[in-house]
Amino acid sequence: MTLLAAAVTAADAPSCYSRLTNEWFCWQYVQDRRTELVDATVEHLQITVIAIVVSVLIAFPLALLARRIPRIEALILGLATAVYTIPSLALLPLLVPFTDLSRTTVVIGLSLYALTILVRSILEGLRSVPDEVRESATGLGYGATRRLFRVELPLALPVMMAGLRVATVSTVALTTVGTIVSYGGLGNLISDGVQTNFRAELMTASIICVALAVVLDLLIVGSQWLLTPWTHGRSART
Amino acid sequence: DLSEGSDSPGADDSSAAADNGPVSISGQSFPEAALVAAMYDELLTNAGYDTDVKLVDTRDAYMATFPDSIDVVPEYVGGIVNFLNSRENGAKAQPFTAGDGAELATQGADLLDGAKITLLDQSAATDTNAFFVTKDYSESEGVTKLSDLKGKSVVLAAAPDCEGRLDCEGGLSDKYGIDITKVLPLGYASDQTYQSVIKGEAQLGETSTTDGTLESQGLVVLEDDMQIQPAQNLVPAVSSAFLEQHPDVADVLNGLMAALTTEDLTELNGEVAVDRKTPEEVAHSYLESAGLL
Amino acid sequence: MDATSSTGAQRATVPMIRLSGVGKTYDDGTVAVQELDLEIERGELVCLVGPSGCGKSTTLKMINRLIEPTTGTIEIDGDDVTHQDPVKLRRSIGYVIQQVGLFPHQKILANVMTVPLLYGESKSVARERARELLDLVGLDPATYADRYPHQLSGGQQQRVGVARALAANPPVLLMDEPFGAVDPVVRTRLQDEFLRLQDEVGVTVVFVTHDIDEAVRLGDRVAVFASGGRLAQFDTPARVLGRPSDEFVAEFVGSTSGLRRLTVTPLDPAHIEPLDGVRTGDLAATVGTDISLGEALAVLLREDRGVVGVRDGTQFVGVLTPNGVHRALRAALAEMATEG
Amino acid sequence: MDATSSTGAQRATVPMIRLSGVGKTYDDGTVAVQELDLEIERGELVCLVGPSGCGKSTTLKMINRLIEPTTGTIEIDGDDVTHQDPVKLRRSIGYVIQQVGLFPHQKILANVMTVPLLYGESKSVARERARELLDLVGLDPATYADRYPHQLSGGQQQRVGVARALAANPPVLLMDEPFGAVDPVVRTRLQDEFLRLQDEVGVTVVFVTHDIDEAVRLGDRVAVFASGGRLAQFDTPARVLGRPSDEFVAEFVGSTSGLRRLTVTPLDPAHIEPLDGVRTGDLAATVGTDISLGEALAVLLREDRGVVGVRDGTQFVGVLTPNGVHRALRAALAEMATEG
Amino acid sequence: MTVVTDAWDYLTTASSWTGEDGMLHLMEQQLLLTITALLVAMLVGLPIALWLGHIGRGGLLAINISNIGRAVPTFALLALLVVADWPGTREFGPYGRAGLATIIALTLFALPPIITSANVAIREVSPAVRQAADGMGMTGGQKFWRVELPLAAALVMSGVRLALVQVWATATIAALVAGPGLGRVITDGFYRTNYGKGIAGAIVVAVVALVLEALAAFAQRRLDPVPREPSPKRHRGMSVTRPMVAEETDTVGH
Ligand SMILES: Nc1ncnc2c1ncn2[C@@H]1O[C@H](COP(=O)(O)OP(=O)(O)OP(=O)(O)O)[C@@H](O)[C@H]1O
Ligand SMILES: Nc1ncnc2c1ncn2[C@@H]1O[C@H](COP(=O)(O)OP(=O)(O)OP(=O)(O)O)[C@@H](O)[C@H]1O
Ligand SMILES: [Mg+2]
Ligand SMILES: [Mg+2]
Repeated sequence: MTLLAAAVTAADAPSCYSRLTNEWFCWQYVQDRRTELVDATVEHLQITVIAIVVSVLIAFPLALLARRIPRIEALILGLATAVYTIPSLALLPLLVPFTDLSRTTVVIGLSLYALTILVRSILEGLRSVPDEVRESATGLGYGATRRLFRVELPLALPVMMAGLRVATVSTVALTTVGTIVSYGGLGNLISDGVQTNFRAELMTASIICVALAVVLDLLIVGSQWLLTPWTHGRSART
Repeated sequence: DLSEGSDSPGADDSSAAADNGPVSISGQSFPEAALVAAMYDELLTNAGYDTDVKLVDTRDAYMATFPDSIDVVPEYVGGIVNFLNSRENGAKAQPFTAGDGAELATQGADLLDGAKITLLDQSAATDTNAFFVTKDYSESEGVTKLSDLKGKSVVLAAAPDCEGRLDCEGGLSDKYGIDITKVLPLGYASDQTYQSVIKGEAQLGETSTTDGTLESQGLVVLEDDMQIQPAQNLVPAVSSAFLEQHPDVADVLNGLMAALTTEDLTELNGEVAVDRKTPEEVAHSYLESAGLL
Repeated sequence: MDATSSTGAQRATVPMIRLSGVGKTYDDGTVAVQELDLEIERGELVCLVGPSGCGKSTTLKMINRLIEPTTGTIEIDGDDVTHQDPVKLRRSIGYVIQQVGLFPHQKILANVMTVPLLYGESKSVARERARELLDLVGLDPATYADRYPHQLSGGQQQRVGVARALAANPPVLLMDEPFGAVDPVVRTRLQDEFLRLQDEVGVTVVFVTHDIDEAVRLGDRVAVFASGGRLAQFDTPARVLGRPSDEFVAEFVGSTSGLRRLTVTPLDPAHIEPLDGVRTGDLAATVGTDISLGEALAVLLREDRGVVGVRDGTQFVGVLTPNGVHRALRAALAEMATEG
Repeated sequence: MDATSSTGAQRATVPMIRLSGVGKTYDDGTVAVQELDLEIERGELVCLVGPSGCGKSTTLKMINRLIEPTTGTIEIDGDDVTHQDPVKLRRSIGYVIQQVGLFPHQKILANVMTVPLLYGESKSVARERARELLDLVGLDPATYADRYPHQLSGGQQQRVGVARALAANPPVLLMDEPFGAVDPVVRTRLQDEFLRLQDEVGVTVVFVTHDIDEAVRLGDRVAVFASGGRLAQFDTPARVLGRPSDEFVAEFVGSTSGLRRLTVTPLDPAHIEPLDGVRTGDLAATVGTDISLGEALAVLLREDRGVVGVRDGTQFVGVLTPNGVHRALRAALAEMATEG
Repeated sequence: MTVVTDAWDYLTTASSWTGEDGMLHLMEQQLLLTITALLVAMLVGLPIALWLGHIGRGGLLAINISNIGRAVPTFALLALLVVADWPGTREFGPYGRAGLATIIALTLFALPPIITSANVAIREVSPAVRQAADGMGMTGGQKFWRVELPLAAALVMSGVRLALVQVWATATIAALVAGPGLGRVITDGFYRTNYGKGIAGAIVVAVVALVLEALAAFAQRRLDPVPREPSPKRHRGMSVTRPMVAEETDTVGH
């Protein structure tokens, strides 16, 4: 039935997304390809979220290591920057022989990219902990680990979360390059849109991409608000 | 209505057939490859396989794991053989240029064996490189075949890998004696390539012989009268190991290969490219009308 | 058991804190403390005073090993601190930091509960203790327990810092300018409260301040540091004021040290005149026998009657007149002269 | 010409700074200052004291319009400041900020030169002036001119702040706890220098401090603020100490205000005893006639002779003994009594 | 691992570097592209961000908007611009094919870090210093030029530095629309099964990025008007954010 209906409309007048009209914004497209769009969005979201989580899990020990051994801080930051500058066009194909055409490949690539931002912001967050607070914690008899988890990390949260926001938003955009190995979420649509001059597809996928970023950003801001109750309502004072 | 719509029309039937286990299909993501991959997908699903399709931008991407974790790829005979050739013998290796599909397959047999890849039956349908100019150019310059361009200076819009290749820039320069001043790497049969020629930035563009949109864009294909294109018959490339375990795959896909013609392909491409039907839709209606389901 | 009892036996003789030949040179060559010897008895309150940058904070932090001395040894209760686990050591030493250093992410009650919880106290015990301590430092738990540090004024924050340091009932308390950010009225009250508290708890206190008045008021003994971490004088407040050991101390305790001396000279019964002829109703103000000459003089000067009653408990013991003060002053002078 | 001369005529009668009914309520509803009336005469040094958060800084900043009052008017030299361009206004008012606020990216000399340069002085003139001022606040230009602020101690930074504010020779100077971070010795010296300076330059000063001692020592008059920005008393130091207007002021000036009063009571010739029989060689110490009773007493108490010489210029005029101090105290008491 | 030796061969062959399509020329093109995009982003972003920081309002909004803009994949944006009627693929001076489109896409990509750090930098100038400037009668302009900007310079520069490295690395996408730059080497390599060449291209891009990073770090240090001993508190990294917690806790109680 659907097929037939689609065929009929196609015969009557070209839909707003046919190559003949090729409009940028086309609701018909969204309706006809709803499943495809939903699937791509879900995949996009999954890849982004997993990549960020993995990256955070790696960034933490790295940042802590860099802090404990100042001499390797520059090394770790330098490496992270170097990784960032490897074009994804080169990085992903290089990973394929090891990890196949798989979600894992994309996740690894994206995690590496996010690492640069995350390691730096975790370090900066920890540095932003006021010295006197750190000193008083030590003076009260906090061991290093307990001090880290009870005092320093909570206080570093605002700065770390700012880094997480940047990393997340960038990763949403970067996930699209996963199309190189067929796991690009919305990137698959964007790439197809570019190749076949499919304006509605290109535009719609890009818009969803931005919307996804906004939603994730808001979620992070929201959870930061919940996690840092002590910062509420303190900005007015001078 | 989703399941009987675009997604996987054969899903309903698969429960009836035997459960043959998983098969992973990969291929390039340009429309024609996607279309053929969709046909494979539906046929194999219908035959009781649990399919998984991964479309990627470049051949390199899937060749990195084919035939290890990829089982079936919709290929072009010249494409796969020459790819294996340059991978095995280096980027500067002399490519195969035979114009006949069977001959090419024979020439590449060692490479295919070495790579543990088996080619099934070749289809009559073929999709080779073709070169086009605008109608205006063709008329004003009196050009209808490539040899008419001998000695002329042109800019070529083509795939990124065109430069130096015998079936592309290399052949055009050396065999046809065309003075190619510049190659714009804008893609194979891509919109950018068309636009570039239409706007006059390039005079000559690379496309595929099965692209049905040329005429409507005011473009004409020039005849390859000196035969620089190797045969590019559609052919299923299958992992030899997989084929050993699942010999029935050959029957399923060979049926399709026997049915497909270049005209079919051109028309179906048009449906995807112009009407923007999804490859799955187009594949399904073709398979039905061809009685393959 | 053995170890404990031998420590018990030592208790009487071993000072609570002993610094011997302690010195600290920072990496950049700054000599913060030089060859410092200091013995602090059990239950004593010692004030370290001196100009800014003279090494007071450095000395304090060496005691709880926030800074490692470059030379010398520091013993607490007879044990060399360098042989102790710093984290354990610090748990037995309360520490009030110069910049307050409350945990901004914890509410006031949680801040004070921190140390008992570190010790493994149960939450409910810790909470009870924290409430008590907030009360003790004059912050009503009902009002303040659930606030965050930034919702308190500077002075209130400092009091929370003191409460937090006391929460573990530590035998030793290190305080680095704990009342610095507080205005004089509140500071006086805090000092009073703190003296009472220290009396009650019997804790040994090392108290850093740059305010000589505060040092004189609080300290059982006062250590005056000169720039470069030299210990210029270590003596009772009266002697530091009355007999500065050198020019530097004399200048530091200031030109008005005579007046300060009044604040540490107790009211002597010898200077009180009998009550004869004076009716208690005539006395607008009375003072106790336990106040200092300075305070008595202050009351006297404020009163327009020229006479103030002196009471021991509820019993009037006499009156103080300007003449009495005069005699007291002379006596103080005479005492100094014999000391000299 | 006309305008100038009419201003000139007013000079004698118009106070330098007049606040009438000034109030400030912050956006969040905090009432920082209430209905404040204050008149400050030309060349006067007025100290604002009060507990933390009572609105002292707010008042100060309203004078140079860093904060706009919500009610009332402020006049400087008879002109309503709200009708003036704030930038111009501020150039005629020196301002020493509570948090020092030196420009961290400029060297000390450049910091002090900032204001003259803003006025369009030439670089060489500005540099000369800046060097003079650094000298004046006790920082040797040779040592400090080329340092950055972070290379100075807190107290030194504050002094640079004072120098910077004075650089433009402003007729009015607002100072917000300018000596807060300085240790007592240096503070006393700075206060002395500043008093001399102010005497010399004749600038009108509004000086915020939370230290009543400092206020009493420096101020021609002292304005005591209560919490919530209420002006509790505005009077001479002697009267603020001697006749606190209410309970709050009494508590704030403290229980030892009698002693403070000594510091503001001049040495009266009436209390000096004749030189008879005393040989000047016997006098270990001498004091001038211009010192306060308190200072004289301090010297007296420190000396073990029980007698101190008094000199007017180079001429000995007598000796001060504890008896004399006694008489002086009585006189002070008597004076208070008649005032009351 | 023949790719490694291939890459090494490619890098050590003189002809890879010289000529119209040699890496030197491509590098030059990409540098031109990067620097132009960066300059345009600075011209557009800095005034807005600094001004909003100066007046102390709207900064957060600007940061958030520009940040969300980052979610548009640069490649998609470039494709959109190239496909559109304007700027399309037209040649643009020395920038070559689709130069304008590429510059626009890269500029938009460079904006967020520049805007964020410039705005934060100005807002972070200590209120005490700001008040001192007001108090001595500086005009808004004088305060900005003499106090706020010099103090913010280092952090502003750190945003520019981050943008520089990111734009440089991203500029390789110009190859996808037949634009200039080293991206060409990479796509060439990977599209022609010449991994060695592709990797060589990637290595050159990464090395130049590190050199640029080092240069920018040097410039950043030079711009910091307050010379100080290296302390871990200072900002050295490619930071987008800046600790603001410490400052906030300091202000309590006034
Ligand atoms: N980490 C350090 N590196 C180098 N010098 C230091 C360091 N910490 C402190 N100093 C220097 O050591 C000296 C003593 O410092 P300390 O903090 O002990 O002084 P303080 O007496 O507590 O002064 P304040 O009254 O200002 O708190 C000072 O000259 C100071 O500049
Ligand atoms: N921007 C503001 N918004 C709201 N309330 C404010 C603001 N600035 C100051 N206050 C409040 O106004 C009151 C007066 O503040 P002000 O800074 O004038 O006090 P102060 O007398 O100078 O105190 P301190 O001795 O601590 O400097 C305080 O209660 C303070 O919390
Ligand atoms: Mg200290
Ligand atoms: Mg103030």
